[in-house]
Parts: sequence; structure tokens; C-alpha cells
Amino acid sequence: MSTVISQIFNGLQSGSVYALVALGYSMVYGIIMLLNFAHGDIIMVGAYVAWIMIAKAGLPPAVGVVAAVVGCTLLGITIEKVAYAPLRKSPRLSLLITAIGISFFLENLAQLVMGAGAKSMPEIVSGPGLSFAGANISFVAMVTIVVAVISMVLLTILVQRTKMGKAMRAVSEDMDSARLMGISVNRTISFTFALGSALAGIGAVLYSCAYPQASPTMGSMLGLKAFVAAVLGGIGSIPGAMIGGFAIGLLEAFVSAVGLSVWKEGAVFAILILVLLIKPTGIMGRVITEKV
Amino acid sequence: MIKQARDIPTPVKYLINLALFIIFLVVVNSMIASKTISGYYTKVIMLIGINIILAVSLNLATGYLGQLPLGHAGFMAVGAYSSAIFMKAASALPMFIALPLGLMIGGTVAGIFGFIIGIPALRLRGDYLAIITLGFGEIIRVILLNIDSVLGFNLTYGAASLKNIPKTTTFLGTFICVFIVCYVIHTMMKSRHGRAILSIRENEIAAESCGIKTTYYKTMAFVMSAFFAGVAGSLYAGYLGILNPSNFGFMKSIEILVMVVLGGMGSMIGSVISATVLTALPELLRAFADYRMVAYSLLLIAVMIFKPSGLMGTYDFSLSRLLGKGLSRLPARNASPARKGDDR
Amino acid sequence: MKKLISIALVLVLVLGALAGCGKTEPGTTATPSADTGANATAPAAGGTIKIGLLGCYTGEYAQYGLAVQNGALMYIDKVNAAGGINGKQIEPIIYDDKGDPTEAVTAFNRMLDDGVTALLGSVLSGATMAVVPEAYAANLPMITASATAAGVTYNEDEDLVYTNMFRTCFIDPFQGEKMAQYAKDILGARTAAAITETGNDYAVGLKEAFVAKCAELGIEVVADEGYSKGDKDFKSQLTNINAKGADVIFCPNYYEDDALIVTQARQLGITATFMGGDGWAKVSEYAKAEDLEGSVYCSAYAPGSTPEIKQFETDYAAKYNGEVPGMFAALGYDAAIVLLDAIKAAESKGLETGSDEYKAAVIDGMKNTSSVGITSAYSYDEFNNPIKSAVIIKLEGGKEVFSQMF
Amino acid sequence: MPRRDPHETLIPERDKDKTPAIECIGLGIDFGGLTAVDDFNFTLGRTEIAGLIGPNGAGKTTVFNLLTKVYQPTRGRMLLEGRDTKNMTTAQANRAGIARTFQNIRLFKELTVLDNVLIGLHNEIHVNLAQAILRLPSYWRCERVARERAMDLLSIFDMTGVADKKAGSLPYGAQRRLEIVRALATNPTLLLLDEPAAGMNPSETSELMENIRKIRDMFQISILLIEHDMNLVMGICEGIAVLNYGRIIAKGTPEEIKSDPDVIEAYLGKKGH
Repeated sequence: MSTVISQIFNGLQSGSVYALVALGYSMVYGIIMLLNFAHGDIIMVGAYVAWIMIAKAGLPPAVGVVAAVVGCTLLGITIEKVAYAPLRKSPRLSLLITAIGISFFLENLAQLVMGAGAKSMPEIVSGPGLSFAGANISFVAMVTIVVAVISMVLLTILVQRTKMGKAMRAVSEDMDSARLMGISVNRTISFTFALGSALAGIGAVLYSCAYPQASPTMGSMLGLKAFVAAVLGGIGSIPGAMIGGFAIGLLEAFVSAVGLSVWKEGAVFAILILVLLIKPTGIMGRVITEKV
Repeated sequence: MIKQARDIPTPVKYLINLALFIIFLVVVNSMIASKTISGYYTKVIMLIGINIILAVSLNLATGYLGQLPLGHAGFMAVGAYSSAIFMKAASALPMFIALPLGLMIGGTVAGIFGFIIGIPALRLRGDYLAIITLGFGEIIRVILLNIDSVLGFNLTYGAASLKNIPKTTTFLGTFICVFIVCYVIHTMMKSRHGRAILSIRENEIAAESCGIKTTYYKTMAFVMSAFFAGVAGSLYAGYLGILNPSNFGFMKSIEILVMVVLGGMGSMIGSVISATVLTALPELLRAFADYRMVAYSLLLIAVMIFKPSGLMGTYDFSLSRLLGKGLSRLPARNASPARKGDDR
Repeated sequence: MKKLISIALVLVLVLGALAGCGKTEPGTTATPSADTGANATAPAAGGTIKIGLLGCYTGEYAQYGLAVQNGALMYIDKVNAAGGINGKQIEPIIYDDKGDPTEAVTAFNRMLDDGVTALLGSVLSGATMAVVPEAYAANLPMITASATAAGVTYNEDEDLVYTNMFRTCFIDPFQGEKMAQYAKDILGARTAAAITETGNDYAVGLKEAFVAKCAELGIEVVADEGYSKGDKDFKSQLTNINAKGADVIFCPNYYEDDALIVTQARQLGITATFMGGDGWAKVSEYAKAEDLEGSVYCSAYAPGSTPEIKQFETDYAAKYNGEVPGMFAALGYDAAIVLLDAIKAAESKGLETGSDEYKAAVIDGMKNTSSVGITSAYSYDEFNNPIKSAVIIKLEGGKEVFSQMF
Repeated sequence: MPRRDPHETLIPERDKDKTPAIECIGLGIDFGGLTAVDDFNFTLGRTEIAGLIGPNGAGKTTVFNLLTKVYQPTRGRMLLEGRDTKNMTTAQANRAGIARTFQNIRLFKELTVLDNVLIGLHNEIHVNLAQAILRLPSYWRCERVARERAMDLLSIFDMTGVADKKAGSLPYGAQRRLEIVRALATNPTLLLLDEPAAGMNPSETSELMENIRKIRDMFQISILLIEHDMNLVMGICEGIAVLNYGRIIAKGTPEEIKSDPDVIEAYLGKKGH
């Protein structure tokens, strides 16, 4: 019993990071139909920013956290402006390849500048763990889950209730009509990137708390899995991304729990394929049909 | 009349191309035999050949068919492993039988995987196809890594690498394969089948309404692409003599994609040139190895922003056309329009 | 217009290629990267002996490759400074393989073109195993400081020992068996668990030997968990292990992962002793002292344990900006010692440098070596693996402390 | 609603004894609860030119998509020369004899004009893959014949001069004409034209009218067109069906339609409000 509860919390913890990252994928896809392959690497940059601030400059963890979130946000906006905006009218394939290029670039740049080995992250939060029905749940796990859920609730309110949120939804529905309605499409897209990247920044901090290391390739597998989560939940859908994130986290935990940890990665991708074949739009996704 | 002058079947053109190719093979091969071209350059040239096959085969699916499979390395891996396992088992067979058979096995198994993956994947479009092939590619890698523990006997040797594969790949073998692959793709693309594939890229709904069985042609192009990737994988196995699943990950797929994109999607000569340059360049730039990958990615982004169609666009090169212009007055091949002035 | 642009771009690429070509004309050897600190040594009148240095000097595993390179170059420079061998300077020819077997093979062939007499490399097992058969065919003396796979010196399919190939590191099975023995003899373990990166041949090699030896010794392996490269969350696997309750947990991966595994295990309340292989070196920088306390790993190198090692550490720090050498640097240094001693022997026979007989003599010299490195004295068994005992390092108060020879 | 006999309308005297080119019986389609087309009963005789008109959003293009099997109907049947088209794909429908053009032009833009037509001729070229790759004489023969035929088809619209141009580089009117040529290349018995005169000037339109008639006479095919240009519709159509809110509100000859009160209401809105 305690093992089952432990495993559920294990799944929820990694799932909440996946969900935060998946949200970034989902929002960007919703608005410009781009699979932002660089999203995972934004997290990597965020982790390095936190590391430089806390470990190198010796600043208090709170400064590092803020710096990571701000750094990610700025990076996200810059990438959008420099690499994606010029391609708004290009075929989607070009945009996708550009995203892959950005991802490549960030990883290799990090390797060049920071070295290939991992950097050890100082402790950002610490506190007593919780014993629950015989299962140990670490403080970090609880913080991760709570912060992720709060971020998601705030995001939902932002998108549903604010003017900018309405603009985001309008642009993702129909960019040209939104433009005709006087919505600044460019600003909305930038805002979406900023928001997605800020979430990535939060994800980077939570990730650094839970797994206190920063390495150049840390974003790639995380990004890939979060991306699977976004597709599973229905890419373009905010609640979908959350559901997908938690689902992937729990799936991984349970595949490991039944003793098939070796096949964990395979199971994630198998789920991805099954979802795409059975319901390509994911759990919460909308059907987008091509007009003939 | 102009058209006919251009489209008269000219076996002569083919003979010239073939002769040129054979001269190339013989000259380079004898230079290798006489050590005029050193072992190092031979290795690089063979790698270039293997990469050309990979790029050209991916170009079939990406450039011509207009899909974006992100699991090409998976097909290469399947081909490499199946051919390697066969070659290790078939050491008793004479080489002139074992080698072509190994290549065929590598290609066929990859083709079968292409079919299994293509049937469901090709129902999806655009991004979703990219995602699902990425997923399949990763699954292939995970399976190669862990299959031995399921089967209970050693087949792929997982992380420990499949070692001691007979090193059967030679310059001659590689470039005969390069020639055959390029020839088959070229001739197919210049037939109704090729046009059907192009029409799917251009506008799938219109293609369908022109009576083209789009699913059939998509699957065909996809399977063919996988088959040739498998052949390249077989050559790679025989070239290196050791295989590890980690060498066939997502990154390898991207590497091949970069070759295709930089060369120009839909241009075979573009793929050939960029595969050559991108294989040779890092070797030549060993001194700057540190910055190589950063430069790569910047180049990729820059090309996408400033010249999204790639360096060669969809331009296809014809040796005989070049010959026609330079050496003789042979009419050009149908790749580009012949102007009235040329038709003297 | 567009055509012009594309032509221009193609031209730029080709010119770039040609420019690169000019830079690496045969004869001018690759300049060692700046941070290696290998100061170009003036060629002596007696000519030079070219030695290839091959390894992952860039890319994901660069930290290992560079450490080996630094260690090897340090000894080479020392020999050169003392007048070289038989009046001849040692000229290192350094090529990067990024840990990729494909690149290793091309780089190796490039070295042959450059006329190397012997090869020190490669760093990772995969890359090394891709090169060995070709080096064997050329009968080129070869020594690696870090390729631990058993297959590096021995082709099991054809029952063939690569007679030209030597190493200064342990082989994977040796470490796994040692640690199983240690668990039984010293820790008195009755149950064990393992957690390994399944895609990593090194980790899998150690784990398999460990599991096999445990069966032999009567230790029950209650859990055998795996994870994939890039994973950072091991709690699910550790929860399983915790449920099975093992006395020791064998965790033979690279130190970054090991640190995370230990930390997460302690978060879950696991108190079992962690054991690892030589990939653990530097683990103390990545996890808290109290989490690591009591963990042990086997290594070929015990920092600060002998006067020779202390001297090595001082010299290394002086040469490389105060860096503290690890096992890879030490083994790289040792590999250079073994190789250069063998070259000395060949030179003393008066053979022509670089000739086939010369290379055979170098191989012979290594086979019958009596070199004393800083980590151990060397002699080789029938499979060309070094016969030496393991160092057990214990984590105490956040320090990696030499515990005993085992 | 009483079912009307589909034979009663829009089929000229001369074709009464033949199977109609197409016969739709109670065709309808819903999109997620929204009925786009309903109770579509329509019959088109051999070699007849008919028009499908109606206000924007009436469902005209949806009807085309139903006829070409881009959408599968939710209910009803559709007979093509007497054959039920149930479960046919678009490609099969094309091979069964329906060809079409598109409202938003769907040419193979990056390919040459000639290639566009050759793709239309896809099923008329009988070369298998092996023959093509091995470049057997049969390949060369078929390719030559196909090219000649493609040039013949292009000559209808006097487009042989641009055969080697990229389709996407043609002016708008020429692109519309090329779409018609490509559709004709598939050797149809029924040609569906979706706003063929859109974006054309009056002289181009009248030329198009001539050409549509010419095509019908040359190929002996039926033509159904969607068009907003009433001069064209009234000028060449022998029968007209008017669609509003997914239903046929009137059917008849151009004269009948012109005076139909329902049609006037649909186009001009209800009077007295």
C-alpha cells in the first residue's frame, strides 16, 4: 500500500513538471501551430541561469529563481522575434526545422560555454518530508506539485478572464480575423511565448529543486516527454496539457512500479503513437479540418 | 515539335552517364588500390556515399512526398542490425552472394518496418506525422537496446554493442549502391509514379481529385525511403563493424534531415551535394571542432530564414544536360524547359 | 537573383571546405586545444616519434576525454623536456572523436596517414572497439586509459585476442565482481539491488558481472532496475528497491546520475549502502555529504594516497590552472608511461622508428612491461588486461577517502 | 416531406432514355449536429450543362465535396451513371468519372503546367513502376503519347505556349483554365466547376462560356457549375438548381428560375421587413 502511494506521488511530482513544460508547447502550438522543439532547451537555459546566480554569484536562492524565470521569458521572446517571426508566412515545415535548429543551437552553445559535465545545483528549498500512510514524501516533491498546480490555475484564470487571454484565444482561433478585429497579433504571439517561457522558467526552477543538476542536454528528453504529454492531452488545449503531463508522469511511475523500468521510455512513446492513431487530437483537443 | 526533340528516348544519354560513372568508379578505385587515395580519404569517401544514400532516401519522403518523418535513423538502424546479424551468421557464404543478400535483407527489413509504421503514420498529416515517426524511431532504439532481455538470447547485444560485424563495405560497393539508389529514385520521379508523389506534396486534395490513390503512393514513397535507409544502414554496419543503438537516436535523424533541408527539399542533387559537404566539412575543419555544432545549427536557422527552399531549391541537375550544353549538341533531358533557341 | 544567392552560398561552403583543407594539410599536425596546455615542444635533431591521441575531447563526454588527454600530455611533455627518447621528441597528434565510433574510425585513419607510431586512445569503449580491429590489422601499438569493455582487447566471436591493444584501466567485469566480493566480505550483505542506465555499456557491463558474482557468492539480487539516458527521476525504481529491502544497492553509472540516485533514495528513506564503480569519482561534488555517507566505490586511483600521487597532483594543478586530477587523468598519465616505456625499449633495439618491426617491438614492450605508473605497477594477463588490485574509496564527511586495496 | 421523383427535373428530353450522369437521392450531411446539406435530390443528364447557385454559405461547395466524395454523406444515395458511389474515395470517384475544379484554386503550383496535366492523365498512362525504372520502350511510348495528349488538351485553352512554366506563376485566369484542363485530363463523364469565372473580366468570362460549351461538345460530358456570375449561368446552363440553407429551393430552366419568388427572396431577402 505504502509503495502504491509512494509511486503515485512519484508520478505526480515528475508529472507536474511535465505538465508545466507541456503547457508551453501547447500554448505555442495553439497560437501559431508550431511545435516549438526549443522549449525543452529553454528550461535548460533557465537552470543554468539559476546555477550562475546561486552557485557562481552566491546570490540568495530567491534571486536565482526570479532570474531564471525572467531569463527564460526574455529568451522565449527573443527566439520568437529573431527566428520565428520572419517565418510567419513560410511553410510550417520551415518553421519546424527552424525550431529544431534553435534547440540544437542552445544545446551546443551551452556545451561550449558551460562544458559538457553537469553543474551541481545548490539547494533552493529545503524542509521536512512528510510521512503518509507509511510512504515518505519529500518536501521538494510537495513543493513541486503545489507550485505547478498554482501556476496552472493562475494561467487558466489569465487565459479565461483577462483581455490578453481573450486576445490569445482569438488569435489561435483565427489569426486574420483577430487582426481585423484590431488585435495586435504580433504582440499577442510575443505574449504567448513570454507566458510559455515563463512557465518553462518555473519548470526549470522546480526541476532544479528536484534534480539539482544543470547539464546541456537536460532539456531534450524532458522536452520530448513533455511534448508527448501535450499531444496526449490534446495539443493546443491548456487543461489537456495538465492532464497529459500528470498522465505521463503516472504512466512512467507505474511502468517502473511493475518492474518494467527498462521499457519506460518505450511505453511513453507507445502511448503517444496509440493516442495519435486512436484520437489524433488527444484527450481534450479540438478537431481541425482543412477547408476544401 | 520541341517537346519531341527533347523527349526522344536517347539510350545514348544513359550510356554516357553510365560510362562516366564507370570511369569514376574505376579511376577512384584504382587510386585507392594504389594508395594514391589514402585509407583516411577512402573512409571519408565511403561515409559520404552512405550519407548520400541516407539524404537522398529521406529526400524522397521529405522533399518529394512533402512529409516530415523524424525517425529516419530508426530505419537505418533496423537495416544495419538485420544485415549485420545476417552477415555474421552467413560468414560461410561466398562474398558475392552474401554481400548483395545482406544489403537486400537490410533494405527489406527496413522497408517492412517502413510499411508497418507508414500505414498508421501516413493517415496523419504534417506535424502529427513528424511526431509519430519520432515516436517510432525512439521505440526502435529502445527495442534494439532491450530486446535481448526479452528474447533471452543475444541478438543485438543491446548497450554492449553488436561487434565483429564483417567489414564488407568497400568503396566500390558503396558507390554502386549510391548509383542504383539515385538512378531508381530519379527514374521513378520522372514517371507517372513520381508525378503522383509530387502532386501529393503540392496539394493532396487536388491529387486525390485527379484520381491518384494518395494513400498508396504515400505508402510506396515512405516504404521506398525506408528501404534505401536500410540499405545505407547495411553499408554502415559493414563499414564500421560495430553497432550501438545509441548511434541511431533522434539526433541522427535530425542530422540526415539537415542534409536534406540544406540541400533543398525536393532536389536530389542538392541532397547529394549537402551530404558530401556536410560529411567532408567537419573532417576538414577538425581544428574548429568545438564550434562545429554551433555553426551547424546557426547555418540551419539562417538557411530557413533567408532561403527556406534550401541551397539548390528544387533544382535538379542532369549530367547529360550539362554534357549536352558543353560537349555535344545532345538535347537536354526533360528537367528544364528547352528554349526555342536551343532547338537548332 | 535567388539562383545567384544559392550559387554564392554553395561557393562559400566549398571555399570554407577548401580553407579547412589547407589548414589541415598532412604534415601540419592538429594543434592541441588551448586548454590542454601542451606547449609545443621544439623538435630535436634526432627526429620525432608521432603518437596519436584519440578521444572525446568535445561533446557530451568531453570531461573524460580531456582528463585523459591532460594526463597523457603531462607525461609526454615531461619526457620531451628531459630530452625525449633516444634524442627523439614525442609528437602528439590529437584528434577528437566526440565519443562517436564513426568519427573514431575516420580520425584513426587520418592518424595512420599522418604516420603515427602508436595510439593512445580512444576514451569510450564504443569508439575504441570500432578502432581496434583496424589497428590490429595494421599491427599498431595501442593503449587506452579508460575503455573498460572486455571486448576492447578480446574478440569473443572469433576467440581472438587483439595483441596490439592494452589498457591501464580495469575491465567492466573485474569491477563488478570486485564489488560483489566486497559486499559479501566486508559489508556482509545478504541481499542486493542494482540500478543501471540500460543504454550505457559500461554500467550494464559492471552490473551483469556484479549480478553473476552475487549468484555465485550467495547474495540474493532482489531488484534489478534500469533507466534511460537523460532520466533524472529515479524514485519509481528506488521505491521498488525500497519495497524489496536490499542491504546494498549497486549503482555503477556515471557520477551525475549516481548523485541524483543517492539523493532521491535518501529522500525515500532508503538506508542501504550504495556501491559503485570508478564512474563515481567526483560524486561528492554533486550530492550532500550526509546522503553519500558510507557509500563505497572501486577505483583505480586513490587521491593523495602515496607520495607519487601527491607529486602528480601538485604537478597537474600547476600545469592546468589548479585543476584537481581525477582517475581519468591519472590513468591517462599511466597509459603514457606504459607506452613510452615500450617505445624506449624499441628504440634501444636500434630499429627504424615507425617501421613494422619497431611497432612489433613496442607491442612486445607493452606485453612484457614492468612499468610502474602512479596508480599501480603494470603487468598484463593473457587478454592484455592489467593485473592490479582495486582501490576502494569510501565517502566520509563529503570526501572521497581511500579506504583500502581490495 | 414527400419524396420527389428525381427524374422529373433537370434532365433534357434527349437524355430521358439514358442513365443520368449523376443522380442524388436525399443526399445530406451533418457536421457535428449542424446540417450543412439536406434532402438534396438532383439529377443531371448526359451532356447537360447545369448550374448550382445560391447565396454565400448555402452549401454549394459542400455539395461538390459530397459528389466528389471528399465528404461522405450522412444520409442519402448518389448514383454515378447508375452506379452507387457508397464507400468510394475521392480517387475512386474520379476514376468513376467525376472531375472537378476548386473554388480556391488547387493547382500543383511548383510543377510545370505540363506536369499538372500529366498528373491529370495519371490513370490514362499504363506504365508500372518496373517499366518506368528500367526505362523500357513501353515507358517511352506511354510518356510520349501522354505528352501529346496533354498538349492537345492545353491547346483547347491555347495554353501550349506556357506548358513549361510553373503553374503557380500563371495569371489568375490562366490558373482557372489550367484547372479545367487538368480535370479534363482525367477523362471524366461529369465535370464539376466551382466558380470558374471568379476573378475574370467580362471578355474572359464570355470566352470561358464559349469554351465550356466547346468542351461539352468535344468530350460529350455533363457539366455542373457553381457560379455567381448570373450572365454566365443564365447564358450556358440548360438547367439550374438553387440552394439555400443546404436545401434546394428551386429547380428549372434559367427562365423559370429568374421568375421564381423563392429564389428572389433568397437572394434579396424577405420583402416587407
